Amino acid sequence: MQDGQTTVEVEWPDPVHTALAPADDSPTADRESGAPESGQPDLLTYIRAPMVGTFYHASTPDAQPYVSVGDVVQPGQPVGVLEAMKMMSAITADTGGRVVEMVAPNAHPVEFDQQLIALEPVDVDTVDHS
Amino acid sequence: MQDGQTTVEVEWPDPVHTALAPADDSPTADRESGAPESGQPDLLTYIRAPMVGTFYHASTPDAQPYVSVGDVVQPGQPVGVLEAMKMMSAITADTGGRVVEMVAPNAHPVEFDQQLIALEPVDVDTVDHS
Amino acid sequence: MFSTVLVANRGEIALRVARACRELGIRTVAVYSTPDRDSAVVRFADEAVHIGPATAKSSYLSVPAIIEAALQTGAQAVHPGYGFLSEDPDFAEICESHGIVFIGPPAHVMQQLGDKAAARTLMARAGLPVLPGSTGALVSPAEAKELAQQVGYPVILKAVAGGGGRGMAVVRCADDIRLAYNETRAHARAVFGDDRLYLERFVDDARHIEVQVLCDRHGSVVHLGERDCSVQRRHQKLMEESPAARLPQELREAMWAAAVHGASAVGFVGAGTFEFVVTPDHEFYLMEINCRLQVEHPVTELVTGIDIVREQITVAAGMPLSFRQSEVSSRGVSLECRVNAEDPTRDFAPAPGLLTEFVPPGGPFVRVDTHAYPGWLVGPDYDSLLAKAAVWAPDREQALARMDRALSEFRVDGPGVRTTLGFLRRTLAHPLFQSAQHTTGLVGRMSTEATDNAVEDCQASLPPAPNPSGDGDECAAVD
Amino acid sequence: MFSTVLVANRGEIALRVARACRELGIRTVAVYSTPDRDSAVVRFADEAVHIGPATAKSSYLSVPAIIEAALQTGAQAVHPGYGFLSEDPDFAEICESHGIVFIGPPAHVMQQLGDKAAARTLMARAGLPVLPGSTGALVSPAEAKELAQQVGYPVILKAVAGGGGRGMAVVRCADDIRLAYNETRAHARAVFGDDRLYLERFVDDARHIEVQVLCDRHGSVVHLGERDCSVQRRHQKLMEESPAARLPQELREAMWAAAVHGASAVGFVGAGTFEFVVTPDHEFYLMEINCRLQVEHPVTELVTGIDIVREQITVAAGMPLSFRQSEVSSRGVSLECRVNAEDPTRDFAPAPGLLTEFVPPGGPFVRVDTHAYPGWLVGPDYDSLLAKAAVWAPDREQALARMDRALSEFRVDGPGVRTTLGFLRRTLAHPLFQSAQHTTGLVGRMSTEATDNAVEDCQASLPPAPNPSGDGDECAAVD
Repeated sequence: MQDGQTTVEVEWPDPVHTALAPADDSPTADRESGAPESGQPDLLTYIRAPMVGTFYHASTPDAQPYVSVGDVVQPGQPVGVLEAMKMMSAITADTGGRVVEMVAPNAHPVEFDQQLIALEPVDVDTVDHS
Repeated sequence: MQDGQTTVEVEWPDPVHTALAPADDSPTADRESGAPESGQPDLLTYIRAPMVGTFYHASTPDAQPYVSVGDVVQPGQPVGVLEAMKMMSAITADTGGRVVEMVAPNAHPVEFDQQLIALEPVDVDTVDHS
Repeated sequence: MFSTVLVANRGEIALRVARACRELGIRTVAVYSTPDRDSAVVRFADEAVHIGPATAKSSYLSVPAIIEAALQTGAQAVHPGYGFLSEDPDFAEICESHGIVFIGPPAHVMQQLGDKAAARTLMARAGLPVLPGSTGALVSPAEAKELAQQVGYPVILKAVAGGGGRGMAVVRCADDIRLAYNETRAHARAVFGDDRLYLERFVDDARHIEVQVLCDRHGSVVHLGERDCSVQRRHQKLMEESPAARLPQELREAMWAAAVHGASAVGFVGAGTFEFVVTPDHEFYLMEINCRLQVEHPVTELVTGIDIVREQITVAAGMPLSFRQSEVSSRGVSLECRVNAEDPTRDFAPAPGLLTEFVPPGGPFVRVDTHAYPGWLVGPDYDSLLAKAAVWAPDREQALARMDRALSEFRVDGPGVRTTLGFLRRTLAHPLFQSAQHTTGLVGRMSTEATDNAVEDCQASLPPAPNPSGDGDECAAVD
Repeated sequence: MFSTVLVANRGEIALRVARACRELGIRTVAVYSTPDRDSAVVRFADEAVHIGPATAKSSYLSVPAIIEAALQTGAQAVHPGYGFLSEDPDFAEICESHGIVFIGPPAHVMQQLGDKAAARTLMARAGLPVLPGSTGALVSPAEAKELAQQVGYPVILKAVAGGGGRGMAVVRCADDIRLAYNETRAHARAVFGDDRLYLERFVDDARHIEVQVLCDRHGSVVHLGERDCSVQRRHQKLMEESPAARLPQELREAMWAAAVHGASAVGFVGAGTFEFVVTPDHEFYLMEINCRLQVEHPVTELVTGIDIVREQITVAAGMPLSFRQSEVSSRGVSLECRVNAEDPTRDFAPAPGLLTEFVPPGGPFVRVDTHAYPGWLVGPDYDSLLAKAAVWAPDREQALARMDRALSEFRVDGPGVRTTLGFLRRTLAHPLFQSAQHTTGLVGRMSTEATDNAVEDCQASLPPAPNPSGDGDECAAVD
């Protein structure tokens, strides 16, 4: 989202910080979605929201999250669900990689094209082992 | 003067052309005054109009012009008169030089800062002989 | 009153609505597609939500995206602007079912009036004059042909789900009706997802005059006078004025009364427009009713002083109209020109691009509604409306002179960008427009004159192009 | 009607006048000084003449330069705008002697009213209320002191040749009068080339209300209602509105009548303004009469629909006014804000520079008069007025909300450029302004409040700054 008066720049994700900091009320509200990241843009790829909705890490409140930081995902693998107007749709990874950050917290509203999950490339070996 | 819609660029003065072409009705009307000339700007200097008025090459209609093309003028020398509200004021050269063009025709209206007379630098010898 | 309103539109109208919200002290949420991320309304609004990609179907026409954006931002109401979802009864219903107020007429009213064939019949039953034609959707080319024979040529075929000047064809003789029927049906299916057609008598040399109505939920139904929108290119309005010039007062009042009566009959709420065709012998017939804000609403605002968008919002919040019919008075003359990013020399093809220069006109009695600014990229994804320039003056002659002055100072430039500014000035200067004797045929006539002049300029001996506004049983379908 | 008019001014007012000319079909000649060569009016006008360097004395104040430019371009009339030569009777006479019509009152009327002390006496004789004070120019500090004793403190010393809020000083006790007299005299000599002063009673917590008049050469003298210009910083107007809020109708009408009577008495022709001070107990007194278009004329235009500049031009051409007094009606409320290139945090010091961004407000009922555009260099040579933003609304509350909306979307940026936009919005939001209970002391009070708030914000224990709008025989000269 953009505030009419100010635009808050997205900072380069810091896995340590992300891992330690508890999710606050609306950490994604100030993130600008869609803009290409500056600096080292080839290091991370992002799974993005295909539409406006609420992003869930798991299929139900009690279920395990689809993926967590450190997991390696394959192209086409479900990584979360997006709810819009009570309809749930699966979010799948376009490309494979290792999850370095759940950028959008669980059960929080997201915009179109907003970054949901950050992936880093993994060795061919690692990808192939599955 | 400037036309509200178009601005006519001043062309680099061409002594031959100037010498041959008779002055038409309002050759200065389309000249933009004041803008520095592009290309070889150090070759010519211009005596400019100190205010809006009518520029005369001579003190009376029957008198000889103060200066003509080819004349060498000295700093402070009268080179024409400007009439504004029936008041005549002398136009004098700020710097010396040889007259290469009477840019503003006789008895024609001129704007502030409009080019009146083009001068080219002359050898020290020539200047000193007077 | 609402504390937050979401504006489900883009361009100048989104900004127009957001301005009204701010003046009412309402927090405003803009929604935007990817190419609109730097749009004027995104800059203006208190909050903005990215709802989808350029494709309108996935952004400005995406009901789930807009509903979600409204729920996320706590919007209590949605203003749909014009176009996009503004006359979609399903969207209105879905808003209501999510506890969001749709700023517009009730869904069932939009449903009734959205079917143009049914609306025609409904309004005819209410006593409004309609042109001879269909009582419902046509079922076959044969039926169309038979009906056309009854009502007499020329006739016009229109999409039942149409509007805004799209999905219609004039037919001038029986031989052409089958082809026109099939083509228009295919067009209607493609554009509106509904291939039903209806037919009515077509009037050549007519004027397009519409009446603005505003209705609240407390039984108040008022009109704000009429607008003349006869300057059109292929059924698209280019210039609009209020009041309509050279119109007998009785006719004017009869049209106002018809609009008020029709709005009352259907239980209208909010802002609506009754579009009429006025014949050369001063008969008027209802064409259609629009359940939304019109592009050209500013001309009515300038002569009445009434902020139509403000009234839409307060009415939707359950408040009564801020004025009574007796308090409405029209002062002077207002005129609006639509400045489009189009190339008039290439049949008004869109000519978008980056605006390197954009200096709108200003000064006395000039109003500009625009989302453009220097550095704005006019994209190819949406309509080509760049700005609406409107003027007010005590009389029509001064209004025309003022508009010409305003257009003369409007500076728009950018690589590849062309505008209708010059074309609009030529239209303003046309003797038929100057004397208010123009009809919807004016722009076609101007094209012919331009061709004639070009021929003359070239000193060529080609015959002049035929005049397309000729009447009689001339056999040429005009889209 | 004139076929060519020369506009002897610069900035927004030159453009304003040129717009009126174009709407009348008059060819327009702009004049410009060197730094104004790319100004808006030069771009707009049909022709432009370079009349001199930046120094106003050699350009916009140079009578020979302007007369020559008019003669060269075949201008039949000169419109002087405001400021510069607009109230110079010598210039008006020289125009006439060259066969050029001066668009303004006759030279002898400007002569009479330009001497503010003599005008005071003249108008008092005509029956207009004036504050107790001088009947002519003061001859010495001693006379000033004696007269001040008679009329009672506080008093205000003013330059006889002054106007526009310059060359005046309020004196609150006898001890200060000699110093104030000498300082004001020196200032008047420097600014107006005329060191004569006069004195009158000064009213604290007063309102500044002025009446617009228009007179033709056929005996018609009409008023266009009043403007409240009480929001001032050091006697410079910042915001103006029409009609004046919270003013008893009898008082309003008495002021209108006084202005019409005064204009008739002096044989006024053209547009003029009668400036009055209105005391807290609703007495009114004439301060001065301006023989020119006012900066704030748009607010009157917006409520009356009358184009004052157009009337100035047609009156100068010998035509009667286009309306009668009975046809003048004021509708709704209009408000204007002056957006200056100044830094309110540095005591409104000029903050000029290159405009890298300039997007004026638009949309419903907003009028902007500006010569600025993206890329325009706001220079240090002339006044800091960047734009006048005016709005219209049916009532004052809506007008204030609309103005705040308009200012909120006004984007001005550039290296070193600061504007009064934020300050104007704070003024709009002030409870005294919101409730129309403000006087000319409002801006001073706001400064004090800002100081107080700053103190509070810092949690410091300093005593609050003294309130400069205190009354009584407080011994502090306020300029």
